[in-house]
Amino acid sequence: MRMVEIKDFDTYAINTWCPGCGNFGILNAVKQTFAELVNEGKIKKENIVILSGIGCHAKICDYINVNSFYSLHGRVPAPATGIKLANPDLVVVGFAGDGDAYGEGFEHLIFGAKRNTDITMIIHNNRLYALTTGQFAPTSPANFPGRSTPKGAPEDPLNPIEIMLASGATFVARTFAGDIAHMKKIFREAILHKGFALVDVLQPCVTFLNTFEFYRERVYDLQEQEHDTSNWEKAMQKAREWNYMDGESEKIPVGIFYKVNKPTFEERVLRGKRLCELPIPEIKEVLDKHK
Amino acid sequence: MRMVEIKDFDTYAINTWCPGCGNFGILNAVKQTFAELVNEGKIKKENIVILSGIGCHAKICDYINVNSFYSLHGRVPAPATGIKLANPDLVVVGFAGDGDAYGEGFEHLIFGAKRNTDITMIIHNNRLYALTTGQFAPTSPANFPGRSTPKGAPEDPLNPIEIMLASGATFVARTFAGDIAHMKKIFREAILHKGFALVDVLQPCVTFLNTFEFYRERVYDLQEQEHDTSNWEKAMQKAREWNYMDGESEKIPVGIFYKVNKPTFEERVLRGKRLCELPIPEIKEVLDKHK
Amino acid sequence: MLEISTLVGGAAGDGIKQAGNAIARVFNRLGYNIFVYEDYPSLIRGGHNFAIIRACSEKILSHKEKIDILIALNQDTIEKHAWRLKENSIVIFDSNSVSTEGIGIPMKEIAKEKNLPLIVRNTVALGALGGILGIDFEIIEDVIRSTIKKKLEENIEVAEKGYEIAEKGKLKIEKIENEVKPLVTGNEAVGLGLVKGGMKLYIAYPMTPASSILHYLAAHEEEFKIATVHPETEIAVIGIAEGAAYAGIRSACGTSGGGFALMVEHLSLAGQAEIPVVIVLSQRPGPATGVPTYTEQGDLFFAMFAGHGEFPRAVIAPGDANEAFYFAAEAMNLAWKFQMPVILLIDKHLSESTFTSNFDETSVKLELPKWWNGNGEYKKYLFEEDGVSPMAFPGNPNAIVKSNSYEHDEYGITVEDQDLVAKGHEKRLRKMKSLEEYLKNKETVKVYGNEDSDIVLVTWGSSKGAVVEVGEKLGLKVVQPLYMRPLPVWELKKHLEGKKVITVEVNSTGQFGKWLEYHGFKVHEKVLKYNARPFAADELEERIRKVIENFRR
Amino acid sequence: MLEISTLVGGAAGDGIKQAGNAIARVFNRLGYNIFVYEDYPSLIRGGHNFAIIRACSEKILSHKEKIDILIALNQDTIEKHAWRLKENSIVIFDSNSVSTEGIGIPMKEIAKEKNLPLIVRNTVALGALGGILGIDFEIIEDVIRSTIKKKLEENIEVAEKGYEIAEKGKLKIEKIENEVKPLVTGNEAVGLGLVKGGMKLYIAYPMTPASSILHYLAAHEEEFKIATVHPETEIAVIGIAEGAAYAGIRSACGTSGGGFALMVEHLSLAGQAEIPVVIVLSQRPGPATGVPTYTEQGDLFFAMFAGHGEFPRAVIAPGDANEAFYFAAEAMNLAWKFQMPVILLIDKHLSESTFTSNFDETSVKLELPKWWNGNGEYKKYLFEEDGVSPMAFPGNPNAIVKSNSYEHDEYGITVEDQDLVAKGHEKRLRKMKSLEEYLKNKETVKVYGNEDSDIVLVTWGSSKGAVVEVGEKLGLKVVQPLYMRPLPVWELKKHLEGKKVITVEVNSTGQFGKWLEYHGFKVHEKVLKYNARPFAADELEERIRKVIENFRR
Ligand SMILES: Cc1ncc(C[n+]2csc(CCOP(=O)(O)OP(=O)(O)O)c2C)c(N)n1
Ligand SMILES: Cc1ncc(C[n+]2csc(CCOP(=O)(O)OP(=O)(O)O)c2C)c(N)n1
Ligand code: SF4
Ligand code: SF4
Ligand SMILES: [Mg+2]
Ligand SMILES: [Mg+2]
Repeated sequence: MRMVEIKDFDTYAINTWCPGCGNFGILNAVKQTFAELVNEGKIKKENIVILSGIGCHAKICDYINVNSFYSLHGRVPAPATGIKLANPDLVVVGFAGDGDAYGEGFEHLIFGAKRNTDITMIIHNNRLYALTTGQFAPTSPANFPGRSTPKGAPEDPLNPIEIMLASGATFVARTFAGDIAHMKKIFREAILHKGFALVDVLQPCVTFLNTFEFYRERVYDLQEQEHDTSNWEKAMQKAREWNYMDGESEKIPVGIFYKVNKPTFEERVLRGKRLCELPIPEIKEVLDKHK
Repeated sequence: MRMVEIKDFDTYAINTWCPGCGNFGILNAVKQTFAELVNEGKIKKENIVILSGIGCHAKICDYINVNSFYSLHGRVPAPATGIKLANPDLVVVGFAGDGDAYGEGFEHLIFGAKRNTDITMIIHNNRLYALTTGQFAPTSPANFPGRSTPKGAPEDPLNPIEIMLASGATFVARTFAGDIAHMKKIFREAILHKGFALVDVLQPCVTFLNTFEFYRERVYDLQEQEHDTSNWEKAMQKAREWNYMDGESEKIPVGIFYKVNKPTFEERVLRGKRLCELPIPEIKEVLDKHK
Repeated sequence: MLEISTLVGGAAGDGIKQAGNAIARVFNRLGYNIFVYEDYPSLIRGGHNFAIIRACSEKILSHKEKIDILIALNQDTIEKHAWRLKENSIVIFDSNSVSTEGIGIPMKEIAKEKNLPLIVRNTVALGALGGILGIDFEIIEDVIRSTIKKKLEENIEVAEKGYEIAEKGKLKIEKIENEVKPLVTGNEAVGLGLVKGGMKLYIAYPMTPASSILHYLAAHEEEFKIATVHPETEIAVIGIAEGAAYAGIRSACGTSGGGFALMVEHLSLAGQAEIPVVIVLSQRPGPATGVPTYTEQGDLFFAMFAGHGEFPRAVIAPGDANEAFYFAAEAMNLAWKFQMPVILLIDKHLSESTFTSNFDETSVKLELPKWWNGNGEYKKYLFEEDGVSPMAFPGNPNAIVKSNSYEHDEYGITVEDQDLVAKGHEKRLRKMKSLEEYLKNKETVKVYGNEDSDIVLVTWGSSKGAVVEVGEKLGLKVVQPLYMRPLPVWELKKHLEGKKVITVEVNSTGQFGKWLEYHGFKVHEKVLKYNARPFAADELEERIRKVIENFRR
Repeated sequence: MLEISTLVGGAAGDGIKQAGNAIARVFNRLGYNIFVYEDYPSLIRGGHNFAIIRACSEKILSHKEKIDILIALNQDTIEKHAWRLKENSIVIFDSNSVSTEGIGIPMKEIAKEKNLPLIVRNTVALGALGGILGIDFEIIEDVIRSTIKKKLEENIEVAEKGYEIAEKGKLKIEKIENEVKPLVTGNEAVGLGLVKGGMKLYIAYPMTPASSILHYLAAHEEEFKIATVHPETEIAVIGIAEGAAYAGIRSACGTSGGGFALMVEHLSLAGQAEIPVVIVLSQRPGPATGVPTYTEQGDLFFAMFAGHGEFPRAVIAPGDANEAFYFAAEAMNLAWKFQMPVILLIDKHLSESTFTSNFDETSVKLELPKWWNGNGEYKKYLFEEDGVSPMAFPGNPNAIVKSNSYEHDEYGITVEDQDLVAKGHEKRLRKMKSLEEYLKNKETVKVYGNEDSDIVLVTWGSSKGAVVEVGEKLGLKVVQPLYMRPLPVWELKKHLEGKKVITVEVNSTGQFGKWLEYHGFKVHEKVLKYNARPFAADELEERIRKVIENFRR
C-alpha cells in the first residue's frame, strides 16, 4: 500500500485564517496525526470523518481532504453520534469552537461524555467567539471586554475539564496549539481511545486574544510528572489547578488528565448489529399479533 | 399585617397527581416554606414568582396561588433569569423535572450556576419522564427499562450534584420528598441564599419507579454529620458517595453539599440599575456623534 | 350495514386503553371493521379516560358520537356520556362503584375475591360484554391471551365471571365472514411503514402524541432489524438522524409541534447539505404546550414553511393507517430519491386511533437512490440537470464525501462567490421541480363518494375518516390531497373546478382552506373544529347538512 | 442632481469599514445624502472587503454598481472592480502595494515612516481623497477626530501627508447647503428605535448580520438606560426576554435565520402565554449557515408561519434606516398593545448599510398597553371583546399573575375542557382581528413615484432603496407594504388593482410575489436576485427596463 503524505490531506480551498492563528498549528498536527495513523495501518483514510461546528475553527473541514460534515454552530456531537451508529468502522473526529462546544451546544458534549460515544472532540478553545468578531465566550477570562460586553463579561469562566470529568468522559486532555509535538501525542491518543475523548486545545487567537506568550510561560506537561490518569480525584485536582481565570495561577497543566475504559454507546445501543448490513424484514409475523 | 395561612397558597385547580406521589410532599413543603418566610417578613407573598417546566412536577404552578410562569419543557432557568433581571425584588423559584432540567434544558441550568443568577431551582428528580408515561431520563438507574428503552437504558446516569458543583453553583443541596421537615429546611435555605441554588429532590414516582423505601433506608443528613459546606473538595467527595447507580452504594447523603457567596449575575449585569424605573432617554446626543 | 359502537370509560389507571384494545380485538375476530377513538387527559392516574370502539360491517375510518354500549368503570363515565346513549343502548357498569340503570356487574368484588388489583375490572367488563353480545367465551379468552401477560389465568377467570353474570345474548351480534385483519394505530402503521421503507435508525425524544412510534419501534428492534435512540433533546434527535443519513443509513425521527420547533435549524441544514431525513410530525393542539393529549391540525403552514432560507421539501399527510403505512415508506423513499427532508404530517387523532388495516407489505418497494458510479472524482454536490447528485458514503476508498451547511461548490467546499451561490440555489430548486414531475405520475389525491356531485368536501389528514363517511352518505364528492407540499394542483384542478368546495379540518383558521385559496381555488365554506377534539362522523354529518342547506337556500 | 460614488477596497484587517465610514462622514459634512454598501466575506484577516459610499444631493437609499472614485489598498481591489469604472473615474491607490494607473500614493511608506501599523493606510487614503476633492483639510481632520481614538494625532499627520501629495481639486466637489444629519446603519436605527419604544432589556447571541445591534446597544447601555445580555444560546435569549416581559419590562432580542430557528418553540409560547416580545430577524442567505455575511430576503414565509399552533403575530418589514427606527419602536408598542410576538424582519443589506437618517425621536410615542385597573380579582387572560386582557405584573399585592404555556382559563390555570379550549383559540384570534383594525388607521403601505403609471413595482424591506430610485426615474409607481402579516390587503387593493405588477425582491422563489398572489393579486413579473448580493440602483434599472420592454412588446 502506498504511504500517504501530508499533502494528501490538503484541499484546494484557500485558507482564510489570520496569519499566525493558533488554528494553523492544530491543522498541521491533525494532518500529521492522521497521516501517521494511516501509515501505521491503525486507521484507514477513507474511514476518517471529521466534523465541525461554525466559527473560525470550523473552516478546518474545508482544509482537510477527508470525509467531512460541516455542521451547525454547537451541534457537532449529535451528527457525530449518528455517523458512529450508522457505521462503527468510521473514525469520527469532531472539531468545535469553545463558543460552539462549551456554549451553544454544551449539552450535546455532556451527553456525549455521559454516553461514552466513541468520538473524539477537539475543541479550538480561543476563549471567545472569533468569527463573529470577538464576543466573550464561556471560557473567556473574567471581565473580558468583548464586543457584546464592552464593560467586561459579567460572568466568570467555566472550567470545561472539570465539567467533562463530572460528566463521565472517559478521556479528558488538554493541549496547546503552540506545541505541535504535544498536540500530535494527545490527538493520537484521543483518536485511538475507544470511547468519548475530549481534547481542550488552548488556541491563541492572534487577532482578538493573543495568548501565545501567556500559555508558553505557563503550560507544563502532566505526563512529564507523575500523574495517575486512572485516578478521577487526582484528575479533578489537576483540572482545578487552573480555572481559566487568567493570572490567578502560575501554571497550566496540559496532557491527559483522565483515561479509563468503559463500554461505548454504540456497543450498548447496537448490541452487535451492523445497521447498514441488515435487511429489510418481513413484518407479517408482527402484524399477526395485531389481530 | 395578617399572617398568611397555608390555605392562602391553595388554588381551585384539581390536583391530578397519582395518589401517593412524592410531588405532594414537595408541594406541601413548598407552601409551608413560603408561608413561614412570608410570616417572618423575609419575603412578600406578592413578590414570589414560581416557574415550572413541563411534566408531572410542572403542575405545581397550577397548585400554588402565587405568581407563576408555566414555561416550556427544559426552559425554566431562562425566563427565571429574565424575571430576576426585570425586577430583582422578586423571589424567583423554579420547579423542574429531571427530564426537564438535567435533560432537555441542562445547559440553562449549568449557565445559571456559572452566572450565579439569584434563583432557586428545585428539581423533582423522579429519575424518569413521568408525564410522558415512563421513559428513562438522565438520572435513571443504569439499565432502567423505560418505554423508550425496553431492554434497559444504554447509558449510565449522570450525577447532577457533581456537575452543578463543577459548574460553579454557589448552593448545592439534595433532599428527599419523603421528609417534609428536611425539605422545608433546605428549601428555606435555598430561597434565602443570594445566588444560584440547586436543590435536587429525590422524588419517588409511585407509578413508574417507587423509590420511597429505597431512599428511606439510605438517606442520611449531611448536616447531622460534620460536613463543611464551604469546602468544595469535600462537597465533591460527598456528591460522589452515591452516583445514582442504584444498589451500588448503601448510603445517600442529603442536605447542603456546598454553599458560598459570590456576586450575582443581576448585580454584575445591572450594576445598580433598576430597569423598570428607568426613563426613556433622549437619543439626540448619541445621534450627534453619528454625524 | 351492521354496526355497533361501544364506549368504555373510567379513570386513568383503570386500563381503559387496554380495555378498548381488547374490545376492538373481539369485534375484529367477529369479522368487523374497527375504528377506536381514544380520549384521555394529560395525567397518569385519575381524571377521565375513554375509548369508543366502533365496529362495522363496512370499512370505517372514524367514530360516532352516539353509542350502542356504554361500559362504565366509574360514575364519571355515566355522567359524562349519558348524552351519547340512544334509545336501545345498553349500559354495563361496575355495580360496586357506579349507580345507574342497566347491567350492573360487581366488578370490584370479583377482583377483590381473587385478590387481584382493581385494574382487572376491565377484564371483567370484557367478559360481561362478551356475554351480552352472545359471543363464545373462547373468543374472549383468546383475546385475553393475546393481550395480557401478567396474571393471565386469573384474568381469564374473572372474565369468565363477568361473562357468566351478564345477561347472555341481550344484544346478540352477528359474526361476519371476513378475513381477520390486523388492528393498528396510526403510529404503529407509521413505524411499520418506515421499517418497510428501509429505515434502520429511529431517533426520538418522547412527546405525545408521537411517543408511541418510539415505544413501538423500540419494543420491536429485533423483529424490525433496526436500532432506536432516545437522546437528550430534539435538537440532538435530528442531528443524529442527519449524521446517520450522511453515513449511509436511512434514519427517521418523530415528534410533535414543540419538538419539531426545536428541529427547525437542522431542517434547514438538511436543505442546504441535502441530507435525506424523514420527520414524523404528529400534531396536537397548540400553541406552545397547548392541550397535549388531544388533537388539532394546526401546524400545516408551520410544517410547510419551517426553516430559514429556501430549500425543497415534501410534506405528506396520510389520513388513515393504511396511508400512514404506505406514505411513511414513501417518505423514506422520497427523502433518499431527492436527498431532501420529508415531513410526514399526522396528528393525535391519526397517531393514536386504531384502525382495521389491510396494507400489503409487498406493495412497498425500496426505491434505490441515485448512486455514484465510482468513475472519476467524487462530487457530493454535482450540479446535475435534475438537481440530484449521485450518492456515496464515508468508507468508500474512492470518494471523499464532504457535506456542508454553508453554500458550497460541487465538492462541498464553502463558497461565497456570487455565481456559485446562485448556482447552488438553482440546483436545489431543480430538485423541487424534479419532485413535482415525479409526483405527476403518482397518486397524489384521493377521490371518494359521488364523482358527479356539484359539492365537494375537501379534507386532509385524520379528518379524512369522518369526511369520507359523511360524503359518501350524503352523496357528495370527497377529495383528499395526500401531499401538502408540493400541493398537487394539477390533480386538484381536475376535481375542484366548477364545484362548490367545502373544506373540513380541525383547526381554528382553516389553514388548508387558505392553502387552496392561495393556489387560486375558490373555497365556498370552511367547516372547522378547534376544541381539541376530532370530528365524529355523525356530528360532522349534521354540520355538513347545514352547510348544504344554506347552499341550496 | 450631484452625485458621486466612491469604492474603497482592501483586505479584511485593512480597516475598510472604518474608511467607508470616514468617507461617508466627509461627504455628509459637505451636505450630501449618503448610502454606504458594505461587502465582506466571512473571515477576519485577508480576503476582499469593500465599501461603496454613494453621496448625492438628493435623498438616496441605495448604491450603484458604477463608481466615480476607486480607492485601492491592494491589487485585488483593482482587479475586482475595474469593471465599475466610468470614463472619468479616478483611481487612488497605495503605490507601494498596487500597480495600476491613476493617483498613486505611497501609503505604506507614509505609515512606515511614522512607525504606524499598516491600518493607517486608510487614513492616508482619506486624506488623499480630501485633497482630490478639494475639501478643506479641517473637515478631514474633524472626521478623523470623531472616529479614531488610538494614535489620533499620528493619524491626522498621515492624513495630511495624503492630502498634500494628492492632486488637489482634481475632482472638485461642491458643498451643498443642507443640514448635516446623522449617519446610521439599519441596525443602529433598530437599536435606537427599540430604545425609544421603551425597551429596557436587549438580549442576543451573536449572529451576523444582527450582532451589531447588540454591540451598539451594549456600548451605549448608560446613554440608553438599558441593560444588555448575551447568554448561552438563542433559546435562552428568547426565554430571558419572555421572563422579563412577564415581569413587566419591555424586552427585545435579535438574531438571524439559524438563531431564529432555535427561538421558534418560544415564539409559540409567546403566542399561547400572550407575552409581548420583539424579535429582530435580520436575514442572510440560507439555508443553514448559507452565506453568512451577505444578504437575502429568504425568510419571509418562515417568519410569518414559524411556531406550532395558531396564534397572532405581526411581521413588519422596514425598508430603510428611518423606517427601521420608527418600526422598531412601533414593534415594541404593538407587542405590548396586543400582548403578542412581533417580528421585525430586516436583512443584512438594511442592517449593515449606512443611511443619512432624519428620524425625529419625538415622532415615536410610548403607547401604553391596557393596564389592569386594580378592581376585583385579577385575571391575566380575561376573555375581553378585543382579545386583549388587562396587564398586571408580579409584585402587585392585589394581583396574582399566572402565565401558562398550556391552554388555560382566564386565571391562567391549565384546562383541557373542550369549550375552554375553543374559547382560548377564539380569544387569541380576536387579537389578530384587533390588530388588523388598528392597522387600518395607520400607514401600512408606502407609495412612491408616478401614481398614474399603469406599471407598479412592488417591493419590501431593503430592496426598497433600489426599487424606489428606479421607479421614480422610470416614471413608474412603487408600492412598499410595511406589514407582511397582517398583509394590508385593504391598502394594496387600492394601489394594485388594474395595474401591471412587477415584484422585486432578493430571493430565489419570489416569496413576496407569491404572498401577493396568495391574496388574489395578479403579479405579472417577478424580478429576483439570489446571488447573496442586493440590487444596485443602476443594475436594477436595466432589469426593469427589460421587463417593461417585454410588456410593451
Ligand atoms: C445558531 C447560531 N447562532 C449563532 C451563529 C453565529 N456564529 C457563527 S460562528 C460563532 C462563534 C463561534 O465561536 P467559536 O465556536 O468559539 O468559534 P471560533 O470562531 O472562536 O473558532 C457564532 C456565534 C450561528 N452560526 N448559528
Ligand atoms: C420540547 C418538548 N419535548 C418534549 C415534550 C414532552 N414532554 C412533556 S413532559 C416530558 C417529560 C418530563 O419529564 P420530567 O421533566 O422528568 O418531568 P416528570 O413528568 O417526571 O415530573 C416530556 C418529554 C415537551 N413538552 N416539549
Ligand atoms: S480571528 Fe482569531 S481564531 Fe479566527 S482566524 Fe483570526 S486569529 Fe484565528
Ligand atoms: S406518574 Fe409518578 S410523578 Fe407523575 S403524578 Fe404519578 S406518581 Fe407522581
Ligand atoms: Mg472560539
Ligand atoms: Mg421526571
